[in-house]
Amino acid sequence: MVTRIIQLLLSPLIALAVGVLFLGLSRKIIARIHRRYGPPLYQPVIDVIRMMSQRSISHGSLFELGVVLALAGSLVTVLFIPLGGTVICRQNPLAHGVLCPLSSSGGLLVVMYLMLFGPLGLALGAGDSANPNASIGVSRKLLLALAYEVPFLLVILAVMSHYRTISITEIVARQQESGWGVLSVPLSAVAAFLILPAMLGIRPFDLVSAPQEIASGPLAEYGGSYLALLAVQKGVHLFVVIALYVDLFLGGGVNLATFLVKMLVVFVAAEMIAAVLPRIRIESAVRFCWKWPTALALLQMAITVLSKSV
Amino acid sequence: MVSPILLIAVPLGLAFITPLLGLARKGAPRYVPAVAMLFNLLVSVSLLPDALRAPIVVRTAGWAPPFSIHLVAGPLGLLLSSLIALIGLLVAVYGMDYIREGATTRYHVLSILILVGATGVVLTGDVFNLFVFFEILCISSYALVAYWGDSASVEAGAKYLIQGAIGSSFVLIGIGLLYGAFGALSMADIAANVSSVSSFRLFVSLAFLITGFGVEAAVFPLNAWLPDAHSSAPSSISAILSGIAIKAGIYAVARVVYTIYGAQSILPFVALLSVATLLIGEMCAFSQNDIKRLLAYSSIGQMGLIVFGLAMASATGVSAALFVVISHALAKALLFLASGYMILRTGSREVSSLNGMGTRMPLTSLCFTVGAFSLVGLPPFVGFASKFMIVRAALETADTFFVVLLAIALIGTVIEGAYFLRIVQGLYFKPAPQQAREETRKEPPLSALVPVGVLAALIVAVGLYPGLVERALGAAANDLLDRDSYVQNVMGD
Amino acid sequence: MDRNQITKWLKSPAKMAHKYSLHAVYFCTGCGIIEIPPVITTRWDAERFGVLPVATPRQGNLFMITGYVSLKTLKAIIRTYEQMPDPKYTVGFGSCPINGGMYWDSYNTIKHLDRYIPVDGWIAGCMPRPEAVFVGVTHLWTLIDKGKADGYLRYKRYYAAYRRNQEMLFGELQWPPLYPTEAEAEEARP
Amino acid sequence: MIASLRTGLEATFKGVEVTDREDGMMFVLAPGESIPAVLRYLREHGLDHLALVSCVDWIEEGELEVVYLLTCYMRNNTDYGPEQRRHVLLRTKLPRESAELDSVIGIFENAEPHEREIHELYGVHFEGHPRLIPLFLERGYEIPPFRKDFDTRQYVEKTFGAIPPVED
Amino acid sequence: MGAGAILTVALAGAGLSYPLGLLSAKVRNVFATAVSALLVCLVAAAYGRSGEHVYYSGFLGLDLILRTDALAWFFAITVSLVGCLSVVFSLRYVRGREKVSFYYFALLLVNAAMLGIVFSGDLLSFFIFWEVMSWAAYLLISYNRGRALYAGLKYIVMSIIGSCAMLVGLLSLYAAHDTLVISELAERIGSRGTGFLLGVLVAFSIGFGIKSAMVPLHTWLPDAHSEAPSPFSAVLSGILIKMGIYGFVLVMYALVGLKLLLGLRGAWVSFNSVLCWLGAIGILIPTFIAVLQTDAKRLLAWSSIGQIGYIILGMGFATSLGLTGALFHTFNHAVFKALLFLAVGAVEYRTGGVRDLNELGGLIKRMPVTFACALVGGLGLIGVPLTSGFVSKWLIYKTLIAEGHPFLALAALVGTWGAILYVYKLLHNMFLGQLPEKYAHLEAAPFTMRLPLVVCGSIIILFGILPGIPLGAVGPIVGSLGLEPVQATLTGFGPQVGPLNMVSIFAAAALAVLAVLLVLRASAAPRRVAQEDSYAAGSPVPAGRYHHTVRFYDPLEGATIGYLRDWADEFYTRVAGGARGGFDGLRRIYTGDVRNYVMYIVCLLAFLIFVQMVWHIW
Repeated sequence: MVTRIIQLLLSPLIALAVGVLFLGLSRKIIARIHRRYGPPLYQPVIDVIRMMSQRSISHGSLFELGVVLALAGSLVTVLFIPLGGTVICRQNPLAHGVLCPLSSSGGLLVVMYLMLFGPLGLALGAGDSANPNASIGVSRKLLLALAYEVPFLLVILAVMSHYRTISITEIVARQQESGWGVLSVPLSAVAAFLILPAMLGIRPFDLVSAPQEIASGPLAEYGGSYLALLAVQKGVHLFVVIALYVDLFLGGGVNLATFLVKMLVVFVAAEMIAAVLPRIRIESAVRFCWKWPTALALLQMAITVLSKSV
Repeated sequence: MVSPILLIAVPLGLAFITPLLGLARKGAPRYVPAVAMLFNLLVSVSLLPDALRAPIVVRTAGWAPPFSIHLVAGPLGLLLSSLIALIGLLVAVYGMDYIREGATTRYHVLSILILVGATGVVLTGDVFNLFVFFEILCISSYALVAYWGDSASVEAGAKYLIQGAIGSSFVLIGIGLLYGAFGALSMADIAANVSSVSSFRLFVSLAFLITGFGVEAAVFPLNAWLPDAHSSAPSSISAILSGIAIKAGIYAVARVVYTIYGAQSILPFVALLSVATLLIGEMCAFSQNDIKRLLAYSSIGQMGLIVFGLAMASATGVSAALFVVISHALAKALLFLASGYMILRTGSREVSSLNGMGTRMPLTSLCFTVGAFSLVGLPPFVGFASKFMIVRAALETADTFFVVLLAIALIGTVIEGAYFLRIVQGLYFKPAPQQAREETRKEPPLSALVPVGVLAALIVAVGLYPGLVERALGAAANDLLDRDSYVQNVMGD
Repeated sequence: MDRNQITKWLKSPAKMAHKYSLHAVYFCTGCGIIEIPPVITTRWDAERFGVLPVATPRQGNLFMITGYVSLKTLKAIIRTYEQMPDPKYTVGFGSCPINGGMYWDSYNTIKHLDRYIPVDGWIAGCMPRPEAVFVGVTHLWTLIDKGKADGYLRYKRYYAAYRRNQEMLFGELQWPPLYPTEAEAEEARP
Repeated sequence: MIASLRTGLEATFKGVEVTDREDGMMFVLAPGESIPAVLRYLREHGLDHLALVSCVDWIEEGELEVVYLLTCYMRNNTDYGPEQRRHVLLRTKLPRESAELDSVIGIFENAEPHEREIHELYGVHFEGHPRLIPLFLERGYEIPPFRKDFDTRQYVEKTFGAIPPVED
Repeated sequence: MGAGAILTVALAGAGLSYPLGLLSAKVRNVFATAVSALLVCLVAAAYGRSGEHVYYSGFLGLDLILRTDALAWFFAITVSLVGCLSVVFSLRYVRGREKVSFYYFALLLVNAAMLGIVFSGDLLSFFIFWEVMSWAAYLLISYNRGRALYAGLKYIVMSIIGSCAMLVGLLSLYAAHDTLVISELAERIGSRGTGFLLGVLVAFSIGFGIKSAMVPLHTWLPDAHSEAPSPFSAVLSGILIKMGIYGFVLVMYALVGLKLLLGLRGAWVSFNSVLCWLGAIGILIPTFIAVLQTDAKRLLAWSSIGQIGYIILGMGFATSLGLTGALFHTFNHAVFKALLFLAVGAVEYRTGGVRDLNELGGLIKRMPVTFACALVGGLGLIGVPLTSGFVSKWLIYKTLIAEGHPFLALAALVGTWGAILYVYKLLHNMFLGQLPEKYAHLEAAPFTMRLPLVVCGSIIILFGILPGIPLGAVGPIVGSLGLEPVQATLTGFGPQVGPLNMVSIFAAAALAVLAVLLVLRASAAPRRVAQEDSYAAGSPVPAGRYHHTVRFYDPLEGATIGYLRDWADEFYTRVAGGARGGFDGLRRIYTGDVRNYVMYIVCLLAFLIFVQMVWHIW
């Protein structure tokens, strides 16, 4: 029972640490691509400490609750994703070096639903901040979410109908036995990678918190400790999305270490592309998401359904 | 046991006395129609129970054979005559205060004559008598349509006269052909040996009779007179016309087709005609903005439904048609009477002038709504029961031709629902027009409220307990359909 | 640059964090804006010291005023300064904010910025070069270390004086005072 | 086009001095009241672009001179040759104490900010201008700042000098 | 306390409310609330009771029967609950308006008719109560005058079309099996072959489809809901639509039965799959249209059509999981939509009839309780975990994936995200952002308006965390319809149905929220700031509308370039216009010239004789 509690506490902490580290890494990668040194890897930690020490303002109880809801939602989502679950994970989830605490008590559906806590919490908080920049940012965020959800759901449904299950541990275990998801549902993996920047909110699709246009969108009125928590939430959300990607397509990690390496590879690839692309407008983002990724995902879905039914 | 002949004799007598009474006391003639109809109602209701067992045949020998009047008071005849008496009584009570200016005695005499004509048509067993009573009915209705004397009503009356005259002449030609073929005028006699002679000449007489009576029965091509006649006649008269006169026409056609000729095979054609009547009646009513013309067109529509019921040639179909006869008579009389006083109060026949009546004349508008809902066929009212029976009869024939026609007929009821409920909305939820005169505030007098209230109460009562009339309807349907028993009853004694 | 000395982090994390994560809100008035892009981009890269431009004053703690301050801009500067969360530092670029610079006799620019908002540090030069900016930043570090960069505390302590100076210049201001004046403080306290 | 303009102006408006400059610029001096009429006349004759409105403070003569520079748009004139490229400078002289002019927004809408600026900085009142509110300056000035008799140093000393430093 | 007693109380209550209203308003209000509350208790007391009894024999030759069983009870409790809440809400809402006793009479009559539908044991009494419900609702929809008249007329015309179709279906059943009692019909239903059965089902589906606003037949709903008085739109979209669903379940599962239903299979499309595809389309298009609406009630109306799509989708699959999900979602949607409409009604009441989302804003500062309940209702509508909506939607998704229909699952899931967009738009434009000057002194909603909101909100949360309670009521229904019920523990589902434990999710969420709150409390306490002190690039906040609500999701319009319109509605209006033109054309045959009329008579005679010569019809 004790190991279970340790596991319950361990995975959110890992998510926090790795998420914040990825944020620092992204700033380092962008700097290196600009041929400059860039901040140290632990710069986000410094930013968080500095912001926590500042005395922020508040526009109302919902303004504070929104941030709490967002971060809590992201942390809870981490519990349901197996991090480095092996074939052992199915029989004995408490084995050494393996981390899949609650992934057995709620499948992919629950994860997808919990992933909407983040944007919804931030939306409610930003809405209460009574600043039009925030409202414009939130309307862009929800529209972008609607845009990338169509291909993302198609991808997930293709994976689910391919492996005939809705629990992620099952999918991970199946992949470790018979080859990674990238090979069995290749088009879905490509489609998912195309919309990864949109889900992470990085460069080509970072129109939600665009500093130049709408004064960093929903974060316009957030400062001090709230901004710190939101930065952490962005890190954890980053971690969740990439962990999900790795679990669905790269066969999850044999143990925690390999899992984190795979996540690093995926993240660096996504970040490299992000560093060189300009920011696109919301209309073209919606149209893009509903064009290429959806086409690929539909094709893959058709192939899976036909191959399954025949 | 009082004989059915009184149903005709007493009102006729009273009709002739009324002018004398008019000379004796100025106000007397107003009450005569009510008394006559009350008498008729009591007599026919008292005769109805034993008529259900066997039709009462009365042979008045007084006249020479070809013109001997013999009445056949079967269940169908008495049922219709009691309906006529009931509607006539209520309209007579309504007419007491409604008809103020103009030659009131002439109005009362003619109204009695219409009712007598209708009762006679319904009860007679002899073809020529049928024609005689039919003429009484038509001529008095021509006169009453032109009662107000303004240009529109006179023109409508004249047009009605011309078409009615042509219809009556066709009937006369038909009867002549029949008499030529069989040498007898009693329906039973002709019915007995019609099967022996089935030549083309006989069909021509049938065609003439159907077209002649059809003019009065408002079937599709022949009903062009109805909208003008009903809208320009005084409301009480249009209530009688819609409620009774058309029904008498339809009874005549039914009697000709079913009993005299037994021509069941032309019924599908009649069904087509009836659905055409229904659709055209409803469609023309949809975009009317004169309330009485709208009610007239809706009468045409309902006639289509009745004839459709009759055309099914099955017991349930005919009883359903008779049920629609009753429900339409009650509802349409109610609507005409209620709108009569509304028009009188606001001075214009525009449908928009009815807006906001819900607050100014609450009781009348409530009854109007009950009537409108019953016509559309919404449940707690009698209209629903009759529509239910029609649909059941059509589906029980299990003949795709009738099911398709039923679907088209239901479209008609939808259109009817649209325009009636638009008026009901106007009554309660639209603001009254600005120039509504102040004195429209008060309700119509008691003499109008009582008949309208009684009609509404009847609609709800029969709607909730259709069992009351169901037995009578069944017997009436058999009386119409069962030719041999009719002939055997009349010829037997 | 004592960023990697763990003992200092453990002793005073807030001070160290403020030193090495200066998120700058800068007001590009007059000639100042030309100097900012080279400071934050590849050639001189301020990000390696943790200096990052941010969109809204709510998120920043360093306030750079680059160039002469006209009366209209002063209103915006006061408004932005008051919207920044509390430990915040202000740096005046160039000679104009110090004493009016070459616009010393202009009727439309203010002469001494620090009479309206507290200023922690000045970088002299009629638009200082990026190296001078970095010298300024490192000097700000030492000020933070020694606790002398207390502009926001001075603003709080002498708020009445600052507010009076602002109202002397503009008459009635369109936003309520940031800290309650003594009068409100008395009747709020008992 | 410009030559015919000269004769046309002198014919229609009395009290109008037209001088031609060798570099092609035409000076027209007109009294304050006739400015809108002259501008409308010039506009009808091809000069449809009011480039700028400015003001000169002749303190010795005690007059304020308001100047309107007119040119023509290239796209409106089909034959845009050297003849059209010449400019017309319409000048009026107003007494310094009570400088008063009619607003020309009816003829050229883009004159609106120019007139506000001249009103704010030179104190020339434009009759019929919908919004004569300050454009650049934050504070009120007794003597409009661009007038020569406005002593900036003395003003700076009076306003900014009076602001005490905070610490003492 | 059988169904008969409940119905007599309901109908007597409706009947008496009008005369009492003429006596005194106070007495009527108390009477109406008492009747509705009594109904709720009576229905609750009738739990688990089942039986039939004839309450009127010999109506047109048929016996009218009342039946109580699990399905009837489940819908009855929904009807009485939402009916009672809307009556309590309208105590303050309609005070001071004219024709108030008529309003209570019609509202109680609609509720009574719906109880009648639910408890009716034979199709004739089902049809009678169905029609009474339709015209009573028609009277109530047109209550608001003005545009409401058009909405009411459109509603009643479509309802009459629907009921004609149902009448034909019902009576062809009677013609085939000469009984209308549901239990007897269920046995004899199979005897007439699948073609007849399919025809009857299609006829019934038209009637139920119109009433439950299934996609192609939904066009009356947006007008009716936005024009009806708010408490009635809560009843309208809360439970009146559910009568269509009740009809579907009754006919498809109780009457036709599972075996025959699945037998209705064409080459590769079956009645059920058509229904599911209609449901799926019914989720996508209305939800996207709802996202673009600017009138609060019209937005909610479109969202109702979308959510009905979920229920039909769940019901289309004849599996126990799907049916349980559909029935549970019916109850949930009734509660969410009632709550949201009542919240909009409360705001409309306070702001004097303003429903346009572009003008409202910042009301959270003045009406916090209304906002909190609307938030809970909105989250429930989306199906966020810890609300009852999540459990029912989870069941529907599970069936979709288990049955191997990925495309339908896609429609359902994208529908959820569409729900997030329009729920957020509703909450943001009405409650968040800058409070306009004219609403600065708005008081909170009165108590009788807040009570229903709080009751609905607490139901959503309670059934969200402990879904066992409602699933306990749904279980016997699924059992009685011939499917083995879903084993649901108090807090979720066992491993074989699919691991879902609501309490573990609740605990994890609570823990996380607690942790984050602790971290927040550790840092410096924030400085509460007025709404004017907001970042506006250095300038003070402009006095006017410093608030972004107009064209909230404008880029979506850009991306879909105007395809998002109500095509069905345009098609119907064009047909109606053409028909009206045709009617005018038809009136020309009455030329007014008597000579033509005479010519018509003679023509008929000639035609008769001609027909006889050619076809010898006699």
